Amino acid sequence: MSGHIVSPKLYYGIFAALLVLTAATTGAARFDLGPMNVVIALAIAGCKALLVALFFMHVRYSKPLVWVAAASGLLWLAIMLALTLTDYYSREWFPAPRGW
Amino acid sequence: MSDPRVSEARGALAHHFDDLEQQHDAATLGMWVFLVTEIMFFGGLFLGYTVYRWKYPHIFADASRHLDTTIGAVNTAVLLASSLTMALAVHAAQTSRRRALVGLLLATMLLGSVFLGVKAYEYRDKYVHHLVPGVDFVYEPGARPQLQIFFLFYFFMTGMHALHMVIGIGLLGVIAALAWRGRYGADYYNPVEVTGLYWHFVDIVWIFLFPLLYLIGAHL
Amino acid sequence: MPSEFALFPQRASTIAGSVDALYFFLVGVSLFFTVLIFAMVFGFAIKYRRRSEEELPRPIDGSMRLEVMWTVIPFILTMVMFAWGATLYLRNSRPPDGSLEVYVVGKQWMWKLQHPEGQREINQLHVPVNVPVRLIMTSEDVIHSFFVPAFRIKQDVLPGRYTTQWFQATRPGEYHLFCAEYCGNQHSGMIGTVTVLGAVEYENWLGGGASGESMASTGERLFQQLGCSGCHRSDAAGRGPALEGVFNAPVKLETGETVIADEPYIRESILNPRAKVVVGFRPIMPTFAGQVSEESILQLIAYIKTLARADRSKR
Amino acid sequence: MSTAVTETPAPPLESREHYLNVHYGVKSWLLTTDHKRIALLYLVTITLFFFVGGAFAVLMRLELMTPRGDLVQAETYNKLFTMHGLIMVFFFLIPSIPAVLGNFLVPMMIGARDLAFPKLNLLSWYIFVAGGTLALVSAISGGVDTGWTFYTPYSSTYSNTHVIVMGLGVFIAGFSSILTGLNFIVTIHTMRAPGLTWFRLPLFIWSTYATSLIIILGTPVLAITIVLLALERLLRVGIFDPALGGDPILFQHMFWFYSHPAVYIMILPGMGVISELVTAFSRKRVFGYSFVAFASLAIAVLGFLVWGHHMFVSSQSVYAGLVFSVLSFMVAIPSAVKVFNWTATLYRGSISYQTPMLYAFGFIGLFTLGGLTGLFLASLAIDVHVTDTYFVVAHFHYIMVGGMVMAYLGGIHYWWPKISGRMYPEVWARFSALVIFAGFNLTFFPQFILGYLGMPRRYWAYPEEFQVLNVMSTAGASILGLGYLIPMIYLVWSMRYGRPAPDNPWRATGLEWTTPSPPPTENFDAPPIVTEEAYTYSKEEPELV
Repeated sequence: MSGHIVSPKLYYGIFAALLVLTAATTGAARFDLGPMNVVIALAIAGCKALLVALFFMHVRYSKPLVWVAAASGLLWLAIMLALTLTDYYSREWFPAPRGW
Repeated sequence: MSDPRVSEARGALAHHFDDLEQQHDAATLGMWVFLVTEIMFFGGLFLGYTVYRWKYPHIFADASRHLDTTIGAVNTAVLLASSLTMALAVHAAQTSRRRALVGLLLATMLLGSVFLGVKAYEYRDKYVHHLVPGVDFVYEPGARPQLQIFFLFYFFMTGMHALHMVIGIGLLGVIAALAWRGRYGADYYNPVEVTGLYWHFVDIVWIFLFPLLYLIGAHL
Repeated sequence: MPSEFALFPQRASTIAGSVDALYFFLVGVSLFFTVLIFAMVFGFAIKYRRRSEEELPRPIDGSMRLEVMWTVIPFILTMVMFAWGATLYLRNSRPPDGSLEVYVVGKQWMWKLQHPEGQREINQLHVPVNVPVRLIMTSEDVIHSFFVPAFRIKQDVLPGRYTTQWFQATRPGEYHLFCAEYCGNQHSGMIGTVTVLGAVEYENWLGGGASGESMASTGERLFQQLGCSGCHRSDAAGRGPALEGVFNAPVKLETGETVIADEPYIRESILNPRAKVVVGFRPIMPTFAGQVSEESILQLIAYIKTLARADRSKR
Repeated sequence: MSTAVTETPAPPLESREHYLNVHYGVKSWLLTTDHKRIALLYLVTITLFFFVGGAFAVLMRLELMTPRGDLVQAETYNKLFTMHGLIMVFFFLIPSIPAVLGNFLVPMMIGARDLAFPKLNLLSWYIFVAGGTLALVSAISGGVDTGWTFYTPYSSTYSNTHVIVMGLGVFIAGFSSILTGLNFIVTIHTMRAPGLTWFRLPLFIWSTYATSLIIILGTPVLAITIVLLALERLLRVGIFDPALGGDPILFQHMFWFYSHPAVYIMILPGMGVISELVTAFSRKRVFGYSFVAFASLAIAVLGFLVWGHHMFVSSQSVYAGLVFSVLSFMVAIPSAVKVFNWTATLYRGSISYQTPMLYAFGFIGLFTLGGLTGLFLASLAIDVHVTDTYFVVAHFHYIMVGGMVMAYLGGIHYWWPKISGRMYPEVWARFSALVIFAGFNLTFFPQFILGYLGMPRRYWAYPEEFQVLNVMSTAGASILGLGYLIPMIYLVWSMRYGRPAPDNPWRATGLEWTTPSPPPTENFDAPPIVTEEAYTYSKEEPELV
């Protein structure tokens, strides 16, 4: 069968890393770093998600098609967020600059 | 590779596939495409959350302080543990260890139930403090109506996640029952692996929910 | 209002001409391509019709030259259309300064309009010709849309927000006013007429009409009645911030941000005072939601605008 | 796989076993996992919904003949256009070509025995029927009057009609669409016949694949939006409620994020069918195969970036308007490339005027007009004047009815011999195609003029000066309605009395034509090996243009 067999030791290692990252993000939230709080929280969450996806979900050992599927899901989420926020973000810029 | 007669006996190969590998690839790709739809499904909620957090940053930070961060962190650890047992279960299926497979599946279901139990406790706590929108949402004099929007998203996102957990636990139950009857082995473990993908995805959604809902106000 | 059959809408505002010019350009380009495609399809269909069942034409795989041509040319054409449309849109979205302001409140199935001088109209709008008119619009219930085809203007009217648009009528006459966003049973009944009057007729209409007190004076009366003056005192000794000179001026909030005290800010501070509390003041102002209608909020805003002017003249 | 197959005398239908007579009885239909039978189940269900939606349309056109509303009340008229929109969009246009022609042909065109997940395929039909039943229950018990777009706050707080039941119906039908899309993506990736590389696939497969991508990436967002709307109505809480600080524009963003790509879900399969028809009836390889194929993917991707052009006047910010306007112009380019390539395919071909080709000619003409009027709506200054008027109604009907329904009928006629083993009556078919083309233009072209004149859409009563054009449109609608009835009659008639069809009546290329008509349950006795490019009609050296 094509599924790659991953040694349990690696799973335990990944699990430990995930716990450390959870503790890290909880700890980091204690300090008021202004906008950086969101960036750090999402970065750590991103790392954790990557670890789960690559090793627990065997994306690392799967065919490239699986990579494309996962990446396109995230890309479309980004498209939705980005284009909707262009509306909300630019509402204060009106009225149009005088030059027009 | 195990000889085909064994897997034939298990009726593993569906009639319209040429070989087991094509069937495995189809099952894996099918689940991943389904997970893309789940990404976009939860994505709609994340979009609403992002827009309103961008519009009312301070109100969301105040509201988030009503949530207990340590319970959230413990719950996250419980869910990560269930991901670990799920991954080990897939490994047990790949190496045809039937008893280990069933045990690990039950462990995953148990951890999932613990997670849902903690969530139920948190929901009751919010109910006691009259913070459940639509039921009897009462905000203290100092708070602002937008507080209710935070709790709308809190309940919608964690509620939808919990619903997916319940479905996951049900799925795991079915797989565990079939595994007990020896249905899965090194040659045919697609359903276990596919259920694992689904479970890990639900875990990833929580990995993002925890910081976004619980940790905004922690530093205030 | 033309009751006889027409194939093209009237042009009665400054922007109508330029919008129609772009429209004819687009019609021209579309006509060209439609005729081109129809001619080629029917030409080939007749010239190369099947003579016999056994006929097998030589295959043609394609030609990079042609493909590039009919990708680049449409791209250039569309960018020209975009630029033209966007320039027009941006110029039309900016009301000239000093334009006559009219307050519009959309309510399920009627338009209520208020002139600063105090005239109130239902489904009617009288405006002078050749004077830019800026509409400040809000809705009391669902989303409506203020649409005057003859002026080529349309803008949705949302509950909880002010939306604005402007026009400058060029020809006296009566023109249709429609609600263009579906808003319930009588959506098709929520119509009216915009009457453009010459300068003299407009003055007579202003004088003659039921000109009660101006919006600003009504606003001042409400300011006293509702007890706003109790806290918002001009000598800044009250529990609320002084409102002189506050309109369109930056205001520092307790959360550290500074916002411009424009119409939406004043409306939100009346209906939901704790949303943006001014620095140095306690959030004790009660909400007036339910006690004030959209019209009275507009009147209060008109009054606060006069405070700004008076204050500037004093300094 | 030689193409110049001599006309083998078709063996008598009854004696040979094929997917229709392999077993009989209601159970054999309701529990089938054969993709061809599921396609027929969908065909019947979709035709039912098409005529239900069409009935609403006829009532609306009758009402609009007179300026004052005197056929139905205002509330009823509002329910008519809402139900017409909902039934047609979610229960006819979105499922029709993918679920009927796609289900039937995708496995056969790629040389597979069935789709990747046959049981899921049957489940998707049951989910579709469940959703459709809920929609009909909502219609019968009083209907919905919010417009098919469900704009808040009207749909969430002010409308007292059956919004939640209908929302649930659309929510469930969405999952049927997701399952079909998922099935196609996995099948096309993993179950292609040996030798059938991506660039040897028929273009119908390319466009069905692109459509499935849109279905997978867009439909879930509509699902969550409807859930939020239903919760807002049920619990009286307000995400989109301005009184709470919510924003109704957020609903529009989330709704249109799906609903604009949905219009590409509707038109892309039609384009795939037209690529097949134009190639088969000019008996020539399609012009610029890879460009047409990539145009489908480009439409699928760009289709997700443009939804803001529905909201230019909805108080969306000026700058977002600019961004969406330029992107909306770009999404028109791939469609233009496709139209030019179809036209170029006709050059030096051997073109026959059989019915499917008549529908293809109609499609190319009307889709071109529909696409060009889309440019009017993408340009900001014009859209301010014409949005929410009959100009928009005419634009999307040119694409949906002039484009998609023409392609659907063309596809049904083209593959009818393979589906039913019978030939349709050629004379009646050509006649009805011309009637539909004429009726369509008379119905919808006047609406462009009405639109620029400023007649708003969804109006129960309108000023007198619009009456002449509305009467013309109603006249056209009756001809169009009649035109649609004729194929319904003769296709059903042909199921029993039609001439038995040879295996390859059009002498076209494609694996589906190498199977007998109608094909056996397993489609192919031995899995086919593909050795040539798609659409190789003659062995001559290709001419360089």
